[in-house]
This record gives sequence, structure tokens and C-alpha cells, in this order.
Amino acid sequence: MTIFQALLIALLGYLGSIYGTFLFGTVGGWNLIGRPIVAGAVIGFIMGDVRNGIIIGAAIQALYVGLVTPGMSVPGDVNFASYIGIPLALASGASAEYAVAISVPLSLLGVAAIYSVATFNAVFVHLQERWIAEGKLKQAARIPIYSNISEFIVRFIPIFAACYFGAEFVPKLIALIPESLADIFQVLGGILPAVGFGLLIKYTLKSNRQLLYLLIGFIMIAVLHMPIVAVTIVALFIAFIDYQITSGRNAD
Amino acid sequence: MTIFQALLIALLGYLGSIYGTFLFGTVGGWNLIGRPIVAGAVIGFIMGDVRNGIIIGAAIQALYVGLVTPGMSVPGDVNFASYIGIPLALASGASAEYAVAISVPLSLLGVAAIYSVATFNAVFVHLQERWIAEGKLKQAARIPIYSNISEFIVRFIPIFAACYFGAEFVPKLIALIPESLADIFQVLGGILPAVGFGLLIKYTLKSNRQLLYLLIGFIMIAVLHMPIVAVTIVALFIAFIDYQITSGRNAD
Amino acid sequence: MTIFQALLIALLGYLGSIYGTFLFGTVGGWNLIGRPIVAGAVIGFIMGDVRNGIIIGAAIQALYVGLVTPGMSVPGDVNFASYIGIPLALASGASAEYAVAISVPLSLLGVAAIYSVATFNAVFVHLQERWIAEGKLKQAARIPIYSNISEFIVRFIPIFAACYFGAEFVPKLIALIPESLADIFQVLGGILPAVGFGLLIKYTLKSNRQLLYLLIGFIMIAVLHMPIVAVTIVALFIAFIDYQITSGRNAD
Amino acid sequence: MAKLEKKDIRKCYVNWMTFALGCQNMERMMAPAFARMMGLVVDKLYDKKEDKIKCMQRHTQFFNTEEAMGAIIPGVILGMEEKRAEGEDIPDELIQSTKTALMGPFAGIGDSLIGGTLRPILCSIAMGLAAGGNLAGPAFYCVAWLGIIIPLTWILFSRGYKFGINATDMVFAGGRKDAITRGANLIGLIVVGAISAQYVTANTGWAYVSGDMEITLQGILDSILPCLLPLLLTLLAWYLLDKKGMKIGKVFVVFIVIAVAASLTGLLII
Amino acid sequence: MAKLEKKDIRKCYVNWMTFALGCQNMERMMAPAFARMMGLVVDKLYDKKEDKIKCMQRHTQFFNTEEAMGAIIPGVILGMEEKRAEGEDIPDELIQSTKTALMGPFAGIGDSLIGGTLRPILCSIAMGLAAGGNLAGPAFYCVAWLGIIIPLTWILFSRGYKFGINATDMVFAGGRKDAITRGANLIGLIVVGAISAQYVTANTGWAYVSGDMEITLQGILDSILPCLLPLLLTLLAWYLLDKKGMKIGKVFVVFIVIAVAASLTGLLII
Amino acid sequence: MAKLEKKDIRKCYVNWMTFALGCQNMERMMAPAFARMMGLVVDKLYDKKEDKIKCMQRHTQFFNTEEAMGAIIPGVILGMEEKRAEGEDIPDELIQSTKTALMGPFAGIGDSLIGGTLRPILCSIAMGLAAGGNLAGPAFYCVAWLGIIIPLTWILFSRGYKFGINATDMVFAGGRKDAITRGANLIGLIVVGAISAQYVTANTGWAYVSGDMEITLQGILDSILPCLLPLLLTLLAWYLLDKKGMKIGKVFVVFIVIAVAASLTGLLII
Ligand SMILES: OC[C@H]1O[C@H](O)[C@@H](O)[C@@H](O)[C@@H]1O
Ligand SMILES: OC[C@H]1O[C@H](O)[C@@H](O)[C@@H](O)[C@@H]1O
Ligand SMILES: OC[C@H]1O[C@H](O)[C@@H](O)[C@@H](O)[C@@H]1O
Repeated sequence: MTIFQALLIALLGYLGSIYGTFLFGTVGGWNLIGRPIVAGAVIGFIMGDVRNGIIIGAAIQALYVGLVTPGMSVPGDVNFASYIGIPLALASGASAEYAVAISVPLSLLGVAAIYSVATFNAVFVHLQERWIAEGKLKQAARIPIYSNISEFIVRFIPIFAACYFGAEFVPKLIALIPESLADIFQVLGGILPAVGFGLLIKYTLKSNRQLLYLLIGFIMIAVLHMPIVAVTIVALFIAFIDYQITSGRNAD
Repeated sequence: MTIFQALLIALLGYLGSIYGTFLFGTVGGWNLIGRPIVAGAVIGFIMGDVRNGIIIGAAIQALYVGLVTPGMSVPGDVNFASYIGIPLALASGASAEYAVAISVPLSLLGVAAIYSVATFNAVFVHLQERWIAEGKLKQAARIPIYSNISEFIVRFIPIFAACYFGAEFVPKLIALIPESLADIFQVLGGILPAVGFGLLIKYTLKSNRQLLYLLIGFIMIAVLHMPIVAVTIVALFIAFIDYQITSGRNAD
Repeated sequence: MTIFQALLIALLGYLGSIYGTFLFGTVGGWNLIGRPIVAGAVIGFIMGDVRNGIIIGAAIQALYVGLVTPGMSVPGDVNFASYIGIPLALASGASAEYAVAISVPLSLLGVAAIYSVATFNAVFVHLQERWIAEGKLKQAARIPIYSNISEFIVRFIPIFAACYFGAEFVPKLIALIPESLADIFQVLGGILPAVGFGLLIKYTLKSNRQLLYLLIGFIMIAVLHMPIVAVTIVALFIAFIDYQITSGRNAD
Repeated sequence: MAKLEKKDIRKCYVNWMTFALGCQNMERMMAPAFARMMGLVVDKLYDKKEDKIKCMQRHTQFFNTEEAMGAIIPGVILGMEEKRAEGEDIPDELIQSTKTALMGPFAGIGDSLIGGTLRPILCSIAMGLAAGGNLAGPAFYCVAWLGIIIPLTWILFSRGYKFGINATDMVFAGGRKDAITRGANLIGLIVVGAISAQYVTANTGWAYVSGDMEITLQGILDSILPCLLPLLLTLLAWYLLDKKGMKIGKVFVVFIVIAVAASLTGLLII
Repeated sequence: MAKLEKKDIRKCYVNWMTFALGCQNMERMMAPAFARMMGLVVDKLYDKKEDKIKCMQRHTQFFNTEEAMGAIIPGVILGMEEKRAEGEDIPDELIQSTKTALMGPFAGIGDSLIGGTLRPILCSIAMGLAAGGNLAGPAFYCVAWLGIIIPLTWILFSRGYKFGINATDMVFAGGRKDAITRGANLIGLIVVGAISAQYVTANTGWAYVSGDMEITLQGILDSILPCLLPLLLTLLAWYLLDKKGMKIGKVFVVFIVIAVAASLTGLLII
Repeated sequence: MAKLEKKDIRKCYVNWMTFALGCQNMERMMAPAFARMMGLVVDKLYDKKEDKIKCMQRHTQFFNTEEAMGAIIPGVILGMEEKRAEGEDIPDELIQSTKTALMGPFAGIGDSLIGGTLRPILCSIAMGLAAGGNLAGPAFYCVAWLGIIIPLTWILFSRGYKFGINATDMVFAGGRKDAITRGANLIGLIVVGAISAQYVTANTGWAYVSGDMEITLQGILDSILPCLLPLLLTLLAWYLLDKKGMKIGKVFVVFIVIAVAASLTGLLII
């Protein structure tokens, strides 16, 4: 891979990461070029093999199609999996299966990166607060721009290094992760969203009794296997009934 | 077939058509001798082969067992299918399969007949209105009797002709309908009830928000596959809850 | 079987019967040592074969795992089935299948015993009433102790007799029950709980309209096959909504 | 002093059932049958010609319902008209609004419970009994259908009538009528939603095929919400009829065009 | 100055649990156990013989509930009786109506949650663990059952008692008690409807066979509403007991007759 | 005289979408992005430095939502801040409480409808279309995603803004805002309950094996209530965060410990 290709891929990897902002936030970043299937096409284009890029991207996409990140709970990170996994597979002429196989450990590294950034960014929070207090308002407003530096570091550098310093280096690094950890991380990925949902509940629940609403939603999926659109309709209906009760009259 | 048999079948065909009135309306007409399974027995009796009449009738019935005609949306017409299809099959000694096969084009002709009548009947509406304005009240009240003439014409004549002029004539007529139309008409039959339901909704809905009730009913069938009796019970329950809300107190 | 073993089993059988009180009522009686699986262990211990006792007990338990007795509707009695069936099977070295086979007629005898006791106990009710009126309050309070005598008689004696007088006697007795009765009793066992539920409804329903709530619960099981825990959650939710309506304001 | 006798009520009932669909038309649907029914008793209700004419004119307006469950409506209106004729203060608008309020819900309930439930059940049983050409099939259907539908419609009509004549005593205008209308309304909406999922059929045939793999649009729609197309078509019809104010005949034409276009392009298949 | 000490409450609890079903009878069901419980504390509550007698007589009336979940009721009543003995103005009717209001709902909830859910779950686990005659099965059941049921019933009883003694402060007659009764009521009705679908079994064996084709009545009933017969039988029992005022013994006889007749004619099969 | 022009609103919208997750952190989550957005217009709103500082300080508090559906919230707040700057009496607390009231519900609704529904549907279609390396897959995704998400978020933001500036006219403090908050709240809770059943995965591997027979704990749990473990874990997280007041970072640690322990003991398996 040429240095130029590696630099370009690393840049795009940063732009498509969860906290990268410069492609209209998550609209063009995390949710667009951050999707493995799109990343596959883009990386394939850079490396001159769009077709295989898409095939590998789609395979990785399948692993993460149901990924949600409620309240900072990130059960997996598609970024390294895509921007390291796909180039390496393409460069080495490896199959989609290989990319999928290394995507799990890469995702773990990605999760670690996410939490490092989210922890470090507290520094920016306090800086912003201080600047506001000091009346440096323009500067304070620029904090979310400055704070890109942390995400840039944890994304650009590893992706560039992995792409440029080659295919034989990364698998070795991955092999360092003890085999037995894999299970643990998958269990963790399964239960981690609970924390995010817990946070959403914390900021939504007004009284313990309202847990009943939560349970009704839960039953609609867990017991009745309703599609989420149907759940949302029922939720609207319940809110409508509630509105009629609360407003003490019929609303239509 | 004797002329007498053909006349009798044509008369019954008219009486059992959707807008024929003289057998206590739809009670004894459309919903009784109009049902293919009953028509089969009756035609079989006239033609001296009750057993085969019933077998053919039941086969046609199976096609139309779930026929509803909300708000003048008639996805199929069982009348020609029964009163032309069964006699022809019996007369020619053909199988139930034959009757079923020609019932689809016959049903289309029937649908055309229905919409012709419903369009033409506007004449009677305006006549009634004029007579009332002129004070000819007795006459005006007799309009729904007079208006039978249109239904009589589109039912009695074709049925009689088909039965009397024979089995070789009708299939030729049917063959005139281009093959490719069949698909279109089946698709049409599938979506046509939507218009009828749309009309019912128009006269039931009091505000856009009430669409939620519609959707709840929809979900109970589409997603939860509940039998309609259970849906009706839930509907009663929701209406009961609503009554308690509206009346501002508990109702029991 | 020694007379001592037989006496002990008969005593335990009485204590674990539905109206036996001396093991903290149903807590330690009917619902604890009254369960076939527990009875199997206990009888096995007495007869020196815990392992087979448990195996036979579990087999009988399987028949009665879903036994409810709403409002005195007892579709089956596990007591004779356990305390006669298990000892006989153990004593004769018979298989669990044998114990299961005779458990049906034994259960019928048990049901007869239950209704005899519940009918006879009216005597105690009137005695208690008289004593209260006469001011013999201490004695009146002791009625539920005294009334154990009827349950003792219908449980202790048959169990002791069956265990002590042996394995060849009981099957003969059972054979006296006409074969054709089996079906009837199973049908009866199926529909009998309806009476109990009818009684519960009688004391719960405040108006005919409230039958709707009953039907909603019914639909949740019959149509939607929800587990009862989910039904209970929905019931709580409905009661909560009702509370908001009744109290005329939102409750949370 | 009631103006109508038992036999008048019966006559009205018979004529309603007989002629409900007898002059069915694109413009006012069942209105002629309604007017006829009033015409049969208008002489008993009013003395002055002018009043008679006005009474009948009231009922030439658009009316449509399912004739069996909806038999309650001519019953109610008959009762109200009688009270009105007796001098009670029942304004024209109240009569009109009562008809309009009830016809929709009862059409929905009737189409779903009679046409969509009772009739198919009886027919299915009859088809089973008719196996091998057995007369028991049609015989069962005739007995069961008549045995259910005649008492049912008569009860609905006559109860409706009684409800109607007691109208004013029960502060008809507000209270109870509103509650009943509203209840019927909600039930009607729910069952119409339900049967439109059951009776409108629309499946798309569009699919993307590439090698062995096939991705069907219908599969995607089903994963979002089953029966989504029937629902959208129903809402479209409602939108055209209600929000766009299209005549029903025109909407039929629109749907024919849709069927032709969608069938030819394979967008909709059977 | 409360008249009852902690140990009295405990004694009442133990005696309720012990004797609830101890004098079960067709006429008043659990009434003797209730009267006994009051008899244990009546000397502490009242001084005059006359008052003591009246107190016990209050509790010889019909009473039936599920003994475990329903343990809340003797708790509540004990509290109310104590308050009454202390001079609060709690009329007889309020005590009686509270018992009647609560016994039905808690019977339904208890039969469904204890008899219909908790016990079968524990038994099923125990049966699994017992495979091959393993003592772990019965041992698990004993520990789990006692570990759940004793704390649960004690909490219900003692909370009920506290609720009862605070009765008048909370404007017991109206407000909160009514809300709780009503809530319990609705929940009771819903779960009774649910478990009657689960625990009443009735399948009809009637079928029409003609050649190869068989049409079963049960199939038709299932397409209308699954578990229709169990529902109808439950409603029949309720109708006889409530609307016809039949004694439960007589209703049992009716159901035996139904079972015999239906079984012999094949109307009902297993 | 509105202080903000159309182009300011657009600028705020673009900056919200761009930076929402740009300084994501464990302590205040999206607060820096909110403060930035206000910082862009603070000069137009206020003249006095002091007021500007106060305004920005109001928005350094904890804030978290799903950025797309939740785009309505910065919209609303922008409107309210403008009204306030124009001299309306909108207290600080009202602004703060509006943010807090809306962020939870819209996070739930957004995570479920955007992340849990829209994105997976579009991705699935794209994966289908991409079979064999077809560019149609990614192309479809890009067009569909942008074509839906940009109009949607802009509508939410700009409608929110309009709603916000009309706040006081509509007696914002009480009435309508409360109704909307409450409604969003209930919907949010229901969908969060739903997607936690869908996206939290926890299956226990414990089983009791004896000879041929195997009894799995997961089987028992499923018979009680499917997805019981995900539910309990979600409630545990909520309990720790809300009732115990734990920081989210610490709760993550707790869950990592659970995952390690449960995975090593086989209590949880994949
Ligand atoms: O749950 C709301 C919101 O929380 C955090 O801000 C992130 O994890 C977002 O991805 C998520 O949408
Ligand atoms: O939908 C109500 C009603 O509308 C029209 O009048 C006809 O199609 C009837 O068959 C139908 O019952
Ligand atoms: O139904 C409530 C209750 O009724 C009777 O008292 C007995 O059958 C109990 O077993 C049952 O719990």
C-alpha cells in the first residue's frame, strides 16, 4: 500500500468514527462512511478493487447491523473493524472471512478507544467551563472543534500504522489478545447496552410506577414479537389515551 | 336445457343478485340463494341433478367465501359465476373445475354489471327527489321497487341467454376477454376493498388522531393474527375505557 | 410393610392432605409433603428406598403439576395417589408406570373424600355458631382444630388399610370402578375448575360490564399465549390506567 | 299518544331490510330506501302535506351502512321522527347528525361481523357438510343464516326504535347518544382497521436478484410492518375520499388505474 | 394505645395460615378459621362479653380466598377490628364489605400466581432435578417453597394489619381503600379470565365425516375463538352461582351431569 | 422583533448535527455541543457580557439525547432562549427542566427508531443489493440515509424552534408543553422497554444434567418470562444509575465485572 493510500484511509477512518465531526457529524460520518458497507466501497475505490471492498464490507456489516449505542454503551465498534480490517484483507488478498475473523478483536480495540476518548474529553469540558466563566465565549464555543484531537489521535494513528506497516504486523498484535477473552467480550457486548438503556430510563422515568410502561414495551417485543413500528404505534395510542385522561376530556 | 328451466334459473339469478330485493332483500337474496352453495342445490334441483349442483356450488363457494363488499367495493361477483357457471357445467356434464375456471371471467362481467347498475340508478334518485318535491309521495316511496328494473335487465337477460343459447356460446364470449387481463383483475380484486374501507373510515373518523384506533385494529390482525371475535372484544374494551374517561368517572 | 411403617405413612398422608392443618396448614402440608415429589422422598425414606420413592413421586407429580383448586373445585386429588400409590408400588417392587396407572382411580377416591369432608364440615360450622351465641368463645375458636377429625378419618384409615392390608387388595378395589367411568372423570376433571372460577368471578365482579376485564385476560392466554407473568403485568397496567381515570388525575 | 302502531314498525322493518340495497347508487347509496321507509309512515305522522314533504326530503340525503347491523339506525330515526311529529323539539340537524354519526360505525361493525365473520363461518361449515354433494350443507346454511339474521335485525331495529322514541327524555342531544355514538365509532374504527388487514390484499413482486441471492421488497415491507401495502392503500382511498373530497366513482377509477399499472409492471402480483 | 402486641399479630398470622382450610365446608368455606383467629384476640380487644360475642359473630359469615396471597385480608381486618375496639367509629358494614371486596380478587390473584404459577414452576424444576431419583429435586422444592411462601405471607399479613390500623386516618371508607379494592378487583378479574383459559379443559369430539373429508366442531370453534368452550363453561358456572343464586354444591352436581352426558355422547372428549 | 434570522437557525441546526457527539464525554455527554450552539448566537441575543456568560453557562449542564430525533430539543431551547432574550419572563429553571424532560424520551425514541429500526432496515436492503460486490448496495444506502435523515432532522429542529418561540403564548409552563413532555415520556419508556428486549442479550448456560435428561435454567426462565435476564440487567443498570446515584463509568465497570465473572463461570454464555 502506498503511503498516500494509507493516509487517505486513515483520514476517512477518523472522519467516519463515532466522535469525528467533520462530515456533518454522524450524518455523513459514523452513520454513512462509518458503515462497513459504505466503507468497503470507499476503501475499495482507493485501493482499486471496489468489488471486493464491497463484498468484505457487506460481510462485516452483517455482524454489526443491529448495533445500537444507547447512552454511550458501545457493545462493539465498527470503525477499526472496517478501516483496518478491510484494507488489510484487500492488501493481502484475503477473503471476507478473514476480515470478519479479525473484526472481533479490532472491534474490542475500537471500544477501548471510544471509552478512552470519552474519559479524556472531560478535560475539554472543564476547559470550556473555565473559558465561559472568564468570558472567552468564542473560544469556549470552539471546544467541540478542538476536542476532535483526541478522536483523531486514537483513530488516525492506529489506522495509518496498521495499513502502512503492513499485514504481518496486525495479526501478531491481535494474537496477543488471549483467546479466552473472546467469550468474555461477547458476553460483555451482549449485556453492555443494558447500561445505556438504564441511563435512558433514568432520564425518562418520573416515578417508579412508570416502570409499568417500560414493561409493556418489553412484553410487546419479548412475548408478542411485534415489529418495532407496531410497538411505536401502540405506544402512541397509549400516550393518546393518557393524554385524554390527563386533560380530563376527550381529545378528538 | 328447456326454455322453462332457463327462465326459472334466470329469475332466481336475478332474485339472488346483490341489488335484487324481492326475497326480503339480501336476507333471502344475495346472502341466501345468492350463495353459490345454495344456488348449486337450487339449480341442481331444477336441472335434476342436486348432487352435482351442490358439488359445483361448493367449489365456487370456496373462491368467494371471504368476499366482503364494504362501501360498494365489489372485488368479485358470485352471481354470474353461480347462475351461469353452474347450469353450463351441469348441462355440459363438465366438472366442478370447469365451473371454477369460468367463474373468474364471469365474476368480472358481474362486477361490471354491478357498477353499471349503481351508476344508472342515479336516475331513480333524481326521480324520487323530484316526485317528493312535487308532493307525489306514494310514487316517490315506490322508487326502490321500480329501480329493480335495472338490476333485472343486467341479470335476467344475460343469465337466460347464457343458459338457453347454450354451452358453446359462453366460452367463446369468455375467450374474448384477453388472457393478460386476468392478472390485472385479480390484483384489482385484491385492492378494491380498500376503497370501501376508505369510505367507511371517511364516515367514521372524527379527527385525524382517531386513525390510531384504526391502526390498533390493524395491528391486531396484521401482527398478532387475532381472530376477529377477539378483536371485537378488545374494541369493546377500549370503547369502555374511553367511555370511562369521557364520562369522567368509573362506569361500573 | 410393618405396621409401624404403615401407621407413619398414614399419619403423614393425613398431615399432607388438603384440609389437614398441623404442618402450618397448607404451607407445610398440602403444598409441601403433599406434593408427590416430596411425598416420594419421605415414603421412600420410611420404606428404605429413597431413590425409587423419588422416581415414582416425580412421575405422579408430572400428572398433577398444573393442578389448581379454585373455589373448592378439585379436579384431582394428589393425596391418595401419592400416599397409597407410592407405598404400594415400592412394596411390590412395581414400576413408576404402575403407580401412575393407579393414581387416576385413587385420585377419584380422593376427590370423593374431599367433597365428603367439605359437606360434613357444615356440622362444625353450626356448632361454632351455636357456641359463640352461647358465649363459649374459647371452645368456638377451637372448632377448626376439632374439625380435623373428619379429614383424619377419610385420610388416615384408607391409607393405613391400603398400605397394611396390602398390594393385592387395592388393585381389586380399583378394578371395581367401571372402565367406562374413566373417560367421564377425565372430562369432569377438565371442566370442574370452571365452577371454581365461576365462584371467584361471583365475588369479584361488580357489574356485568366488568366481564370485559375477564375476557381481556382470557384473550391474553387463549389467543396470544402469553405467560401468566406477562398477563399479570398487563393487568397491573390496566389497573393503573383505571386508577388514573378514577382518581381523575395522572397518578405519577 | 304514539302515532305509530306495532304493525307500522314491523312494516318499516320489513321494507328497510327488503329495499336497503334495492336502489343502490353511486351518488346517495342507500338514501332511496330510507326515503321509502319514511314514505310508508309519513301519512300517519303528519297531517299537513308540507310537513310530509319536508319529512321525506330529510331522508333523501346520502346514507350508507351495512344493512343488517345498521338496521338499528332506521329504527332509531323512526323513533325520533315519531317524537318530532308528536311535537317534541327535535331539530332537523339532530336527526341528520344522528344518521351520519351512526352509519359509519355500523357499516364497519356490520361488514366485519356479518360479512367478514358470520357469513364465512356458516359458509365454511356448509361447505364441509356438503362434501360429496350432501344436501346437509346448503340446508344447514339456510337454517343457520335465517335463524340468526332475522331475529338479530329485528331486535336491532325495534330496540333502535324504542331508543329513538325515548330520545328526548334521555337528553338525547347530549349525554347518552353521544356516548353510544362515540363508542360505536371507536369500535367501528378498530374493526375496520382489522378487516382491512384481512380483506385488502396487495403483495409486491419487485425483487432484486443477483446470482443465487434474492431480496424481495415484500420481505422488507413485512419486516417493517406486515400488511403495510393494504394499510397504505386503505389510507390512500380514505385520503382521496375525505381529504381530497373525491367522489367514490372517481376513486374506483384511480384504483383501477393503479391495478392496471401495478399489475403490468409487476409492482403488485397475486 | 394499641391493644394488640407484636406477638398477638404473629399468633393470628400463624393461626390463619394453619387453619385457613382446616374446616373447609360447602356452606361458609373459610369462615370458621376467620372466626377462630378473632377468637384468639377477642379478650384483649373487648371487656364486655357482649362485645366479644358480637365481634366473633361478625366473622362467621361466608369467607373464601386463596390462603397465601389472601393472608393480607385477615391482616387488614385485624387492624380494623383493633381500631374499632379502641373506639374509632368503624361500622360493622365497613368491616364486612372490606372482607367481601377483597376476598374475590385475592382468591383470583392467589390461585393464579401461587397455585397456577409459583407452585408449577418450582415443581417443574424439582422434577428436573429429581431425574434418576436424585434427592436434589425434593430438597430444592422444600427450600424454595418455604423460603418464598413464609416471608411472602408474613409480609402480606403484617402490612395488611398496618394498613388496617391506619384505616380511619386515611379516610379508609372512601379514597385509598376503594382504589386498592378496585385495582385488586380488576387485576383479579383479568387473571381469573387468563387462568380459566389455562386450567379449564373442554374439547368437543363432534365431527361430520363424509368420505375422506372430516369437519370437526372443535376446529370451527377454534377458528371463532380458541378456548371458547372453557370460556362458556366458566361463564355458565358464574351465571348459575351469581345470577341464579345456586349453591356451589348444586353447581357441582350440574357440572357432573354435564360431564356424564357430554362424555357419553362424545360431545366432550379428553 | 425576532432577534434571530432564518440563517442563524440554519447555522445552529448545522452545528448541532455536526458537533452533537463531537466532545462526547463521561461527565456531561453532549453538553459541550449544546453550549457551542448557544455560543454561536449569544452575541445576537444579548448585549451585556454578563448575560451572554449566563446564557452559555446554562447550557454546560449534563445533556444527552439521540442526536437526530433529539434535534427537536436544541430547536425548542433556541426558541425559548430567544423569547427570553426578548424580555419574556422565562425562568432559568423552565429552560433547564424542558431540556431534562425531553432529552430522555427523545433518546429512547431516537435510539429505537433511528438506530434500532431505520438504520438496520436500510443496511439490510443495502447488504442485499450489494451481493457479488454490486455498487448498488452502498449507493442505495447513501441516498436513502441522507434523503431521510437530513429533511427529518431539519424539520424536527425548525419545528422545535417555532414551538419554542411560541412557548409563552401557549402558556408553555403548564399546559401544552407538559402534555407533550408527558406523551414523549411514555412513548420513550415503552420503546426503551421494547428495544432493551431486542438489544440486550443475556443467556445463561447453567443446566442440570443427569443421565439423558437436561434441565436448563434458561428454559425455566423463558417459561416464566422470555428475555427475563436482559430485563433484570437493564433494571439493575437503572437502579445503580438512578437509585444508587452511581456514575455511568462506574456502572460500566460493574457490568464488566459481571461479564467476566458470569462468562468464566458459564452463568452467561453467548
Ligand atoms: O442514547 C442516546 C445517545 O447516547 C449517547 O449520546 C450516544 O451513545 C448516542 O449514540 C446515543 O444515541
Ligand atoms: O360498507 C357498507 C355497505 O356499503 C354498501 O352499501 C354495500 O357495499 C354494502 O354491501 C356494504 O355493507
Ligand atoms: O379459589 C380460592 C380458594 O378456594 C377454596 O378455598 C380452595 O379451593 C382453595 O384452594 C382456593 O385457593
